[in-house]
Amino acid sequence: MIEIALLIGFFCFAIALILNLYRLAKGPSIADRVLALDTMVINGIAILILYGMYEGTAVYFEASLLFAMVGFLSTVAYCKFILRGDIIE
Amino acid sequence: MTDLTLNHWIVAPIILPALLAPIIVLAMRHDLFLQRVFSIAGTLALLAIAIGLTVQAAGGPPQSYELGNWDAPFGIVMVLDRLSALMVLLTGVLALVVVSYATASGWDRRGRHFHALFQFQLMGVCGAFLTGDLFNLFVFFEVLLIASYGLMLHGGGAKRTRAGVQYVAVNLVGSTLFLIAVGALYGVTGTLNMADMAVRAAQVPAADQAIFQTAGVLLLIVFAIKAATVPVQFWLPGAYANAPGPVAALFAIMTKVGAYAILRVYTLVFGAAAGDAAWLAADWLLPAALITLAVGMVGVLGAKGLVRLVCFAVIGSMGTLMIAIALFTPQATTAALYYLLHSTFAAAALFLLVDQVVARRRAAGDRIETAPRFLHLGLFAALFFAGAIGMAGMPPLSGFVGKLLVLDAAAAVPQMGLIWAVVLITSLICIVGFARAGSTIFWKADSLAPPSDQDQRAAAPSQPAPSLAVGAVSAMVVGMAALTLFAGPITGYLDATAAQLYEPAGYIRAVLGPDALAGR
Amino acid sequence: MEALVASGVGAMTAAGVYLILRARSFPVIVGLAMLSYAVNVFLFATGRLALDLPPVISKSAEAYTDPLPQALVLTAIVISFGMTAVIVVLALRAYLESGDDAVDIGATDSESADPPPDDPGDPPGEKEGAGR
Amino acid sequence: MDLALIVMLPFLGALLPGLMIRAGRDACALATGSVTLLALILLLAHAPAVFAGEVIQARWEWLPALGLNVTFFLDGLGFLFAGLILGIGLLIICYARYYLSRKDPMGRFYVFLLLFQGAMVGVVLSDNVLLLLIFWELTSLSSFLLIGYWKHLPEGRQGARMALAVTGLGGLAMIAGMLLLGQIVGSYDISEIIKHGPEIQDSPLYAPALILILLGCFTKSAQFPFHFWLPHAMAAPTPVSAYLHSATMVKAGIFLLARLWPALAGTDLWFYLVATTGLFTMVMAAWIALFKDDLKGLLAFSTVSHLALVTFLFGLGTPMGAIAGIFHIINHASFKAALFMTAGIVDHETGTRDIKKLGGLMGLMPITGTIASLAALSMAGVPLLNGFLTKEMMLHEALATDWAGIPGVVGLAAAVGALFSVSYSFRYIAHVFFGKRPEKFDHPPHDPPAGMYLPPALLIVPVVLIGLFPAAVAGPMVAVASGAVVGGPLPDYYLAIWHGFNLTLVASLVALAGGAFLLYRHAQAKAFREKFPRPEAKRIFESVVESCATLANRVTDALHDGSLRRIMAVTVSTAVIGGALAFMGAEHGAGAREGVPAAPIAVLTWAVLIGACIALVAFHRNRLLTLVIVGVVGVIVSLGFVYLSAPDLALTQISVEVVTVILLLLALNFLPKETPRESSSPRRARDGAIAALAGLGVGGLIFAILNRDFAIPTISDFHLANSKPGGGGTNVVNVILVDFRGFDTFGEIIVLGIAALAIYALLDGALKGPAVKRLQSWVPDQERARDRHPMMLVVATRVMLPLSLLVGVYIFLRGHNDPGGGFIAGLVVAIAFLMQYMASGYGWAERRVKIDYHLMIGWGVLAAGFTGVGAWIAGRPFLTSDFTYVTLPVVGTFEIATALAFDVGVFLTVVGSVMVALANLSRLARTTEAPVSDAPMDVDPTRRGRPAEEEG
Amino acid sequence: MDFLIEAIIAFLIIAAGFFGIVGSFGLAKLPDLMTRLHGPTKATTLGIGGVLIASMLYFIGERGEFSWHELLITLFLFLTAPITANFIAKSFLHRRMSAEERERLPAPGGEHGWATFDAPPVDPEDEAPALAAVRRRKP
Amino acid sequence: MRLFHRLFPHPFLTLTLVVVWLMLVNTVSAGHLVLGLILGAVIPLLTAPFWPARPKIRRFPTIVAYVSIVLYDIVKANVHVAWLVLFVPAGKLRSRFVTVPLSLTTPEAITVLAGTITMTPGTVSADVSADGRALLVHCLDAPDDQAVVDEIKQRYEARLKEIFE
Ligand code: NA
Ligand code: NA
Repeated sequence: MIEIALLIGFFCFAIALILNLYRLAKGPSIADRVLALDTMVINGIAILILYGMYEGTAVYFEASLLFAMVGFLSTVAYCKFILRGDIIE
Repeated sequence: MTDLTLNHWIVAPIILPALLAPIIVLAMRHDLFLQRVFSIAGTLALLAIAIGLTVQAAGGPPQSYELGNWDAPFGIVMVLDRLSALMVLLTGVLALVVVSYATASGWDRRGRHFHALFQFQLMGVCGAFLTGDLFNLFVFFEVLLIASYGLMLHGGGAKRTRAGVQYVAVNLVGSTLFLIAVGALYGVTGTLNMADMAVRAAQVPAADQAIFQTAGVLLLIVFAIKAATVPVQFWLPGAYANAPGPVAALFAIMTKVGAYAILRVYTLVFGAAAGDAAWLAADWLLPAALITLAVGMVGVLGAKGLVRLVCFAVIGSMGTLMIAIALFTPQATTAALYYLLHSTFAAAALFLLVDQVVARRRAAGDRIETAPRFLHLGLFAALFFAGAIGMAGMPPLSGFVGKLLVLDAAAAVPQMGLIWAVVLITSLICIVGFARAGSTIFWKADSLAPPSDQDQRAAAPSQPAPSLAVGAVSAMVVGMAALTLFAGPITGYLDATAAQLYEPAGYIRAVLGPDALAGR
Repeated sequence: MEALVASGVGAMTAAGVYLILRARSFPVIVGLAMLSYAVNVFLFATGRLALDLPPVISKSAEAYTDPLPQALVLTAIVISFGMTAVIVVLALRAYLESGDDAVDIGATDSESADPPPDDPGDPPGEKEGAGR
Repeated sequence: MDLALIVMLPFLGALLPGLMIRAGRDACALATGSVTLLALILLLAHAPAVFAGEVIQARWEWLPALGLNVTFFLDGLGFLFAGLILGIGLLIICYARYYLSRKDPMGRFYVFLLLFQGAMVGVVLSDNVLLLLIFWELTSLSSFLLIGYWKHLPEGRQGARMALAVTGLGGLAMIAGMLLLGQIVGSYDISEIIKHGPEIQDSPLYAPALILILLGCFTKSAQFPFHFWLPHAMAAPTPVSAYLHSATMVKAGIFLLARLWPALAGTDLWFYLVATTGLFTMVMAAWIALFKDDLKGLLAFSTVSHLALVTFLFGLGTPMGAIAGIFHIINHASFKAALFMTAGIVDHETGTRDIKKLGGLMGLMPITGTIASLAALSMAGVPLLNGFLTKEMMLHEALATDWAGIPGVVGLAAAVGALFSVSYSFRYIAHVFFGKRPEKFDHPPHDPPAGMYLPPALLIVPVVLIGLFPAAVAGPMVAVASGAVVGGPLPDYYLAIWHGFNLTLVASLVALAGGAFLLYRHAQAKAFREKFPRPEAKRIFESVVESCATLANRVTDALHDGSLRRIMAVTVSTAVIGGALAFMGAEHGAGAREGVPAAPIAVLTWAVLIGACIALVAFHRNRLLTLVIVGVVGVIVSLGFVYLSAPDLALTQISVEVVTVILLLLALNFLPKETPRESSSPRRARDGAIAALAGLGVGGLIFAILNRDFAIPTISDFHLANSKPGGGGTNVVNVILVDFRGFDTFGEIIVLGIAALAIYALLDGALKGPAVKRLQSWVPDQERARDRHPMMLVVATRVMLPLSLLVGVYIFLRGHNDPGGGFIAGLVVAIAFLMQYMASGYGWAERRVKIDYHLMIGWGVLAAGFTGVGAWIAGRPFLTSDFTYVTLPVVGTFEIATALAFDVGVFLTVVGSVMVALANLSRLARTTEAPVSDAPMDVDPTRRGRPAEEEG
Repeated sequence: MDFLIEAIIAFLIIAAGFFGIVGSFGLAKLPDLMTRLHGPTKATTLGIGGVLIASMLYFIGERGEFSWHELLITLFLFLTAPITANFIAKSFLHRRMSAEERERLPAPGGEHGWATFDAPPVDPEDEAPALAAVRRRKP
Repeated sequence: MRLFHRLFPHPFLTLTLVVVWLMLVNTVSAGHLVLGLILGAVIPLLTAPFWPARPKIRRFPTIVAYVSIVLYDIVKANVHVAWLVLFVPAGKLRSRFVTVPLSLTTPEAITVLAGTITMTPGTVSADVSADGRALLVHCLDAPDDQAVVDEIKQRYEARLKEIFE
């Protein structure tokens, strides 16, 4: 049962990724793209966790945590750049 | 493996500057005097160690040093043989001259962290010469490159920084290629240790040969970039011409790192025992080297600036060196090594000298045109003359002997006529180029105000020549003279060095143990 | 999977090469970053591909992927980070010094890279009379 | 030994003049003269042995591997030349003392002269062709200095450059020729080479060797078509001309012809090359000399002509020719040196060398006039003077020689040459010392001091004595020198004035009469000559060199135009083409490895990657967007690493990526936000093609690798097997990094450290000079939001900082056994600090960070380094690791590994480097505008309505 | 494994997948940046939360050990998502709003405008020493 | 007790860190407890300068209640947003900005409120006023401005006021 659920999950998040990609490509504004990228990272984390379950290993935890951290930081950095130009001031 | 014979001195040329540099950063960041003292002392120590290592290397077979006490090929090894010892020694000599010059001329005051970067640079160069591991070679390449970026940009300026962008960008492409090549080599041989790779080169199956040899050629291009060999020489004039004088002089060893790497890898891994891939580099290198020589010397003739002239002379000298390397015979390699020593001194001498001259010509800079005469013009003219005849390969300095050795070695190969023609014709071009430049800069300047010793002294009685700076230049000239004078014993050492290169079994046994070649 | 990785490496390389052939420092730097991505994957892949065989020793694992290229890539990543940082700062400084971020320099070098020694700023060495 | 001393004395002595000039000009000249005299005495001491037919040798090994040895030998030929060089040298030194004015730096002159003298002596005494080459080139160099001695004269500089270029060309050709000769014989010793004449002449290499060597000789001796440099070398001070162009340098070429005569002479090729060149040059140069109005110009071309005479004689390839040649060398040296010196005296006294402005000087300076006249008459070949004897011999040999089967041509040409020679010689006398005296001289000329006229006078002594008593005075010398040249028994010959009334004498008399007549009709002859174009050598040479230089400049600058695009395009293309050729040139088999199946999600991710790459190229002009896309690529690469069993890589890649993006954003703030469209369509197409090929190449290469197994077991099997037992960790990647290949990591952190130092130095420098001006006047190119430090982020980071640090520690500690380690931990901590910097700003955060990041880097490298050095104490190699398990109460058992200490070094360096780089970069922005508020957040509700208290 | 737990896990995964799609669909479909922002901030967060809880349960069920890691990630995402949204929204206000649209924004009510458009109140006495401190630190 | 205060000046943060540490290492052992305590003590000391004025947090039951409400609202919000996204045509959405005046005064409290607003039904906190007295909230579909404001103030702000002030 979980197997099937996992496959459905994979499928869903894959579709989500494609939708993010659509927004990333379409824009129109850079903020849209940043939002799309941020969402992509989160969906990526979801896929990673699903993959960990699929393989039965917890080895991808750090990667997920770091992805979350880094996704946040880079989104903030992009936005700060849009807002102020100078991201550390 | 054998702790009893462990020779820690082998890593000393790497560890010493690697520890000295952070100490300089930590403890004496704000005290230039201390930095100078420690930097010069450290360089002296390096030279002493290098001399010791050279003596050791001359006295026996190659020795290896297994870092982390892991058996080769699983860990990283440093290998001391005649060639690596020689290169470290050359580094030490050059470094001492350059650091003295930088201190004497005040170059080290024009920006931050000169001495720390300098020591790191030495670490990288020595590491590249000593390592027996291909990936570790990459790492040391990067160390020496990044230190050289810092040094090259020392002092700043719009043109220099832009040239720096180019220099860094080109080298990054080079590093990328290096990694591709190393990766591919690992992908087929399953090892990174060069001695082990040499053993495995013979076992690479036919199906993998294309990958193996492609990797070999890519690696050759990487080293050729460092060695400023056509067609990947374009970066050098911009980079060296815009580097501070002492740094450009130190860079004289950097092109040699490329030459060294070619000699090492293409005699060891792609040498006689490499089966289908044997002597891979030879066919590619010789034409490139001949064109390099021509491009360099034509550049000398066409240069409108003194610095650029020296840059092209360096390219030309790399061409000559590469010709000798490309022949891949022991005799030619002896010639190559001799020429390598010589051209390092010659390039350093000219860069240091030109630095002094440019500083004195003020607004005229390095342009090859008439400018007001300056104090001690005669002294600098004499030094320039010496550097020029060294670079042009005229007697009595070592360039002539080097050229004779190269020509003599080339006599044994079918391409003799071509090689001789190119070498000799480019020599003439070089002579004419240097004569033009020198007579314009030093003689015409003289003619603006007719010479009078009394006038000179009266004009500025209080300004002595920066004798240490001039001494540094002179030291390089003396070095060339010494190379000539002691050409016999030196070529004796080099002969044995070349013999070691063409008989890699000794190297392989030193690294992998006495039974390494039992299967052969 | 092999084809995907190989073509991915190829695509990143191609994009990187195209960008390093531009005339401004910024795209060149981005191109170099792309090249370093490409080469990192290349180097990693020389250990061949494996799914779910991380090289962490455990009793349950029956096999491991090749750890050595991974270690090499780690080193390479760090180094290329250092290099990228330097070139970014360098490009920035070049821009600030010259007011233009073109990467080409003229062929003529008749103007010295250094200001004449009597310019304001640090004096050259000879006044110090070292070696006296 | 003393042979070497003869050579070395001038070189060692060259140190003296520079010093002695401090004691005055006389002391300087005296010191220089003593050196030469001493050498001459040493040489003469060997005279008995030499005249007894002995060959004196001296030999030291120098570079035996090459066959380059310091070997000298002294035979008759060497003795003759060395004697001329030193003897005339001595006279020149004396003469120059009085010739040079007070304004001329005399010390330098004598230094150059001695260097030249040593080089010349070296040339004539060398018994090794390579050694000879060295001295040969030294003569070129030192003569370059001598000719250019008067640097303020442009003619001097040009003349010197021309001489250097021409003789340099010859020298290089000769290197090749000599090496070929050495190849044939198997030795570079001259005494060996000249024993192998037949062998050499049979070798297929003979012709090229001969031509190359002759190129050397003819350039040095100014033979056609290389005669043009010599007259321009006359810009030198007269002592130099007298020395170089009478006795020494130009004779070096002749010397070599004589020296190698046994090895090379006697073939048809030799005859046609050497004799023809000599004959032609003789006539041509004499004709030119006739019309030179410059005294030294006249003498210069007469020298060319007389050297040609000797060349012709050697070219005959007969012993008699050789004898005559040797004899003429002696004669020519004596009268020509005297002539140059008298020309110098005339110049010195009257202030001009222009024959048209001179005349009737005999009455004013009788001594000079007499000396000059005697020397000129000898040059003309008037009987009872030495010139007559060799002219007779030359005519005799010429009349007896056929050229290509045509008799008489040679004789006729020789006679014509002799006729011209007579004419210009008479002109030197008639138009300078006789005839109409000019209206006025600046100061009335008179004979110079004795020191100046004695040297030429001394030279006239042999001119007359040999002319009168040839056999007695010159006989032994000619015999022994010719014997050395011929290398065998000499034919019977008589050195005598009277050989009977024969064709030769007729020719000689005709030449004398004709010459006198020609001088009489000089004006008409000149008018006749004016009809022909006379290319001016100097201008042609200069324009050839200049156009070569210009061409070289154009080509070089066009190639090395400083374009990074070109460098990149060429580099990448080289790699692509080289790689492709290598690949296609070797055998390639398809791999047999079973592939990993591609899951749909992997295909999707791949598609995203490809799309991102395309988008990157398509949108690269929008720089911010570029960075976003790079972010996408980074995420995908990291995900790929995770998916393909490389968690460590994924962690590193993703954290490095974010730091890189931040770095680029910081820089982009100042840079233009758009990349202008600059490349033309063809260029973009070209770039696209290069890029596509590069991608194809790299992708193809890795594809080929991926599809095969390791043919040879990889060394990483060892790493997997020994990670836990030997390295004490289960994360093999980490154990490789900190242990198996810890040295790589050591280098790697040093790279990071250096990067930080370099960045610091760069940015520190940017805060001075034009950069800071530009920064201060910098205006943001986009509208900026008003709050710099949004409150929500500030609050969030306050919570996240301690948590992130905790995560950093966690990742650090587990690294040895699980994915993680010092590097990643360092990045995590750096990222945590970065968040703080971004949230509350540089100023605020900087004041709260008590750590000096520079020190962190230093300590990091030292920690790693000393961990490595620590192993030395245990007698192990650098970086040998150790680990142990420690059990403590309460805490339990845990592992302590030296590798951890090493990893601490890594950690510190990483944090320090990242922070130095980013902090300094953001510091740059602080110079642009009014300082930013030091408050942690802009919108601070706590400050409402009450004065905020100072925080922190 | 317990069927119930399995069922819960399966449900959570599927629900998470559903919300994941919805969030991204919203991102793709909705007409302007501000509305698009609603999709990812909520739906995706719940999606990832569901996955994480499922994973937690899965490892409890599978290995019998409680894995807290997922909780940490969830917490982290919940902490950061509003900040991200806030920044995107601010970017929108700053970059994508015309002058008229800004006029039409509801007023904050006090004497100061929204932080993106209006500089924060400056108390000269408050700022002066701090500025001086920053100036001092300049090299 | 004094010693405790000196060692752990921020006991709440220390406690959090210890718990997070144990979550990270995923084991509860004496060794890790010791290590966690050490880290929990050291890290707050290191980071103290970055969080100068730390709010006092009170009323733990209120916190629990607040968290529960928020979690419930998040789930609800998701269903609601899903409905809006999937089934309501874009043109029919009554999206708008509203101003939420604030009575909270600490940045921490305002931030938590803004975060909560973002995570809960149909609203995103877009900005704060320059003086910190109001939040700008964007509603995806809000027929009535005042209702949104009221709900936020009653449901969340009041509780946060209790917790933080
Ligand atoms: Na010459
Ligand atoms: Na490493």
